[in-house]
Amino acid sequence: MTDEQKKEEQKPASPEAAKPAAVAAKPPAKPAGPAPEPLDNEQVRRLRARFAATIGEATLDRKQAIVVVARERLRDICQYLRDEEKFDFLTDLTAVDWYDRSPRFHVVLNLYSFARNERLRLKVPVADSCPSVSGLWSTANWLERECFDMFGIVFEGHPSLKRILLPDEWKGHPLRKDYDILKQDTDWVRENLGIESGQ
Amino acid sequence: MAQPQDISTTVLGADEIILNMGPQHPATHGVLRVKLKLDGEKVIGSECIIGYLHRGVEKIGENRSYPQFAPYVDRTDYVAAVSNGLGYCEAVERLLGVEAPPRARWVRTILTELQRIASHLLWLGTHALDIGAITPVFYTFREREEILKIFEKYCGARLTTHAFRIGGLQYETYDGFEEDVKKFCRDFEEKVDEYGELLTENRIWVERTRNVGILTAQDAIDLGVTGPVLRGSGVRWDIRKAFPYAAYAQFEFDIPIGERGDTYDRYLVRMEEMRQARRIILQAVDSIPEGPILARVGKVIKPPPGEVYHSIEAPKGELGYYIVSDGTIQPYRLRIRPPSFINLEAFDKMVRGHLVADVVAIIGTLDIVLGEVDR
Amino acid sequence: MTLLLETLKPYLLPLIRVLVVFLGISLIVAYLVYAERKILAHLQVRLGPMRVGPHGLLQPIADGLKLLLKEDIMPAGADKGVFLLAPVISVIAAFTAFSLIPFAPNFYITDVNVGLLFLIGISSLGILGIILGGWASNSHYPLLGALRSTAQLVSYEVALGFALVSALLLAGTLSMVAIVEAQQRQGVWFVFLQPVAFFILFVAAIAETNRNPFDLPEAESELVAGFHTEYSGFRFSLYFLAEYAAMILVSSIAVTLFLGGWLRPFARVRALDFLDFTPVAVLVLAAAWCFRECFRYPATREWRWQRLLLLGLGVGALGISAGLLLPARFLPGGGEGLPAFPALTAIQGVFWFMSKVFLFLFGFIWFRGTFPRYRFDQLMSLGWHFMIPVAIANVIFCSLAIVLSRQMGWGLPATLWLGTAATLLVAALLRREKA
Amino acid sequence: MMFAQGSFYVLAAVAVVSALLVITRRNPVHSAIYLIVTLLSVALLYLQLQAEFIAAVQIILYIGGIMVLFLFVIMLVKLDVALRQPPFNQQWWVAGAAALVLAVELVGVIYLGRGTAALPQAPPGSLQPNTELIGRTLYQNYMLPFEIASLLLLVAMVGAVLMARRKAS
Repeated sequence: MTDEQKKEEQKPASPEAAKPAAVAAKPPAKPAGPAPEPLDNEQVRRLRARFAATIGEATLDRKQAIVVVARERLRDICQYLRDEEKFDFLTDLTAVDWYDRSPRFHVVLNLYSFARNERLRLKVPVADSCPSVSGLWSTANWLERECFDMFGIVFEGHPSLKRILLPDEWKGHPLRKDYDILKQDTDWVRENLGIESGQ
Repeated sequence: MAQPQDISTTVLGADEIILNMGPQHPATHGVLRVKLKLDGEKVIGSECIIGYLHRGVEKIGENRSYPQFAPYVDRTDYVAAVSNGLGYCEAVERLLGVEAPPRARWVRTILTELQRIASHLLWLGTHALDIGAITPVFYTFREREEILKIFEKYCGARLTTHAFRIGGLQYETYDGFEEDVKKFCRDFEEKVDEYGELLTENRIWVERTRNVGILTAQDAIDLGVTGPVLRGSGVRWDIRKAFPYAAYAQFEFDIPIGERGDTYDRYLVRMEEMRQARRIILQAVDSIPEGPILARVGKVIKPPPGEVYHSIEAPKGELGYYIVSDGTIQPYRLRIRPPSFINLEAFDKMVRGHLVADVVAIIGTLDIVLGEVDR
Repeated sequence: MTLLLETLKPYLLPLIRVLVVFLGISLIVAYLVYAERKILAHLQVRLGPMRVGPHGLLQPIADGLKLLLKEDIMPAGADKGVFLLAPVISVIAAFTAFSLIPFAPNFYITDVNVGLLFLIGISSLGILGIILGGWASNSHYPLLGALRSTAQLVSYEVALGFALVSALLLAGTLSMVAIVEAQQRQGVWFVFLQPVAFFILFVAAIAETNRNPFDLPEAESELVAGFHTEYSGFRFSLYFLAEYAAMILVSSIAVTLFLGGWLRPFARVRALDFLDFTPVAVLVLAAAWCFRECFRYPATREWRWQRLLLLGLGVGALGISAGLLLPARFLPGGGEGLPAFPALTAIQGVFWFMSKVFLFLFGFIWFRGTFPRYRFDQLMSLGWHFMIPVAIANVIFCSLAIVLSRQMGWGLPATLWLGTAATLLVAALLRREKA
Repeated sequence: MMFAQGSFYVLAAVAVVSALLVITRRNPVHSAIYLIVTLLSVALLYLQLQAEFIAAVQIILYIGGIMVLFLFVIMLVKLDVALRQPPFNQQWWVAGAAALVLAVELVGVIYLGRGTAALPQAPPGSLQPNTELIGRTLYQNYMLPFEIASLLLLVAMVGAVLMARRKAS
């Protein structure tokens, strides 16, 4: 375990920890609004026992279980969850851009278990690359491509990581927070559509 | 079209043809483009090229306030706008920690189930048209029209309805709403049987759909497909039962499933879903409770920080909204889990080894809407 | 001058007939398209063409003009000569074949003693138009369409040929006129003696004309428009013309062989002779409809032309029916040796022939509105594994039946029905094997 | 008679010219089209000889059947390769000379024998229905050779299928 790895593991905790503080600073709009609370059930304990420090904070937000995991062992954790905890269905895979934090992105995996009728959300803090889970769930193939397309997160081990919704030659990743809503790849538009600008 | 010289490179089974279907093709249901690798007429590989209708709906969501964004979701799956609206409104309500009053939930259920029938009718018509039966499409549009008329009377719009508001409904039901819905249900029962008579027992229809595009339950789960496609593969899973929302917990209905996971099973599943939807509507319309239609959500919708994933059983499959709030009036991140997009991913698996004619059958059976695939 | 007239005289009458048939078929094709749109529309709870003329009656003319005026586009990589030639081949093949069809005992262009063989031969030339057009377009969809088309036509021609042979066995001749006369002589239409052959002919005819449920070569949802995807304007309309002419042609063949050609139903039953007046009844009904519609149209200026047209049509129909009822004794010369209503008698053949053809065509259109489309391999398997074996079995059993009835002196119909029963048994076995 | 002779020469010329075009065109589809023209004009010649049955069979089998299959196969072949290859090999002039000699011989024989071997004249008016005649001849007088020929064809067919099968598997 090198220092660098340690640093990575600790990182996920910090933005999560920072969040309640930020809420407290602002006057809440509605006092009775739901707020995240820490989660500590059998499942999380089993996870922690098995993957130790790679499992970060576990919370319950709006009655939905969220576990932060480190990117290093993501694939092992997913394999374990799929095969032994029976979370056999990857509902969704997406990302959130926390542009002022480090690491910058959260890759969010939404798992579902038919056997237990439960959902589990994994959050993986990543800087710019994340291990691919497309070997575990085929559905991750396109979802990871979309994530790459929209956020520029590289999924290591993906069979054919290329853009899916935007044209292959497009520059920029539109769902990043620093990509303005009016922004576009003007060169591409000029070259391929023959117009100056859509706006 | 591909380059002219491609044709001449085809020597008796030695080389394959690359056939480009779409984005302008009569059977790709919009601007789907499929590149097919053919050996004769047999498909040996495929690639879906999508994004022609990408409008950056998720990006727009991050730049609009919560109520402002509601009309946008109507335009993802634009043939099932009511369902989209329900999913979004409930997701935001859950983020806020409020629940719509019972009357609103009942009306939402009725309208959403009507929308399910409308969406399935559109699917049935176009699917049959793709397989060469040109008549059912007119019949199904006739019934769909009745549903759209109810929508129009209720909220003034037919297609992109924006029927619901965060916290409940904006409009009270109009006078005669119940009668209209009941009349539709009364007429619809024999109509759906009529479509069945045209197709279910039709030998050609059965031959064209049986054992075409088989998706085993294992594959279906692996590929993440949802909705009728998943149920057609024999997985009895429906969010209306698994995580009841709106008022579904109050009603009795069955979840039809298929056995073989082929196109014919998916056809039967959707046909039965229409009947079940009618059953739900009839139960709901008889028991609409009195009361307010809008919960107290405040003038400015400003959910506390946190996140929520809420999904509903849209006509196409699991339609999920993953919303991250940072405590402002705009979502920090708004992700739509599009059932069409993920179901379309199964296309390649389903189409391999089949003929070109089956490709259109499989596109049809997936029931995709490009507005939702591309968002 | 008289010499010239004398030399031309033997050619004059056939020429006029050719002209009449050609124009007649073109007109029927145009209105067949109209009928198809109308019938399909009413099957599909809509109205169909309603704008051009009353009830869209002038729509075919508008469509024809539109197609003529459209730009003729040729793909860049197309093989020019072949591309231009292909639709012409199709049209020529489709129209030439009509020269052998006996529309009435007194109205046909020519009668050859191998007429039926020629008919099959000429109509099989039409395939060349399709296959060359598909190839010359230099594009994937037309090529696939042409390939499908060829395989389909060649396969179903076999079944069609065997079905025809079954009818020939009964008629004992290849001449189209003689076949109808044989039915007249035997007093029964061959469809009642050879139902299986008729059924096979019907199915094969649908396949031969690329109609639903066998319309794969131009399956819109799969191959966009099949072999004529790249054709536009006039050249497209040539293909269109050929296709619908082919429909009429196969219907005519079926009618001639199995439905007694120009013969009136129950031609031998004197008690039903009043059926001879059916043409008049049809015309009067049509006139009545015209007048009713004429009065139902709003009496405003913008509908004036429509109402006038309807009125004209109604009056025309009445006039024709009056002409048909013109008794012979009013004719110059007192109508010696003429039937009581010469005009009515003269059109009997054509009337019944065309009525049966339309019945057939209605079947085509009805099928189109009802059935989904077969897949290519299913179509082939149906053709080779079912239709052809059944057709062969039918030929064998029926020739056996004919021989038996000749040798043993059994009644022909009963023996043939026995043969048919044997064929049906074979068919049932084949189906079970498949399932 | 004038008309008949004129049309004979026209048809014969068309047949010969298009036959030449069949072997000189580089594009196999064009060759096939010219072959169809040849076959068609030969069929018309049969018709002129009042051999309707043969004419009809010529059209059905050769044009409607065989040529369609020809085209079918040609479409699947690499055309650009065929276009680049020289249409004749190096011995083409030997073959040409041989053909020329043969033609001269044929013309000579017909010319020399014009007095001794008169060509049979078709009787005026229509013949007996020759379809029936052919049927009688084939199935009564020459039953055995006919059946042997059909057996041979069957063998050829089975052989072809077998060869195709083996290659595929």
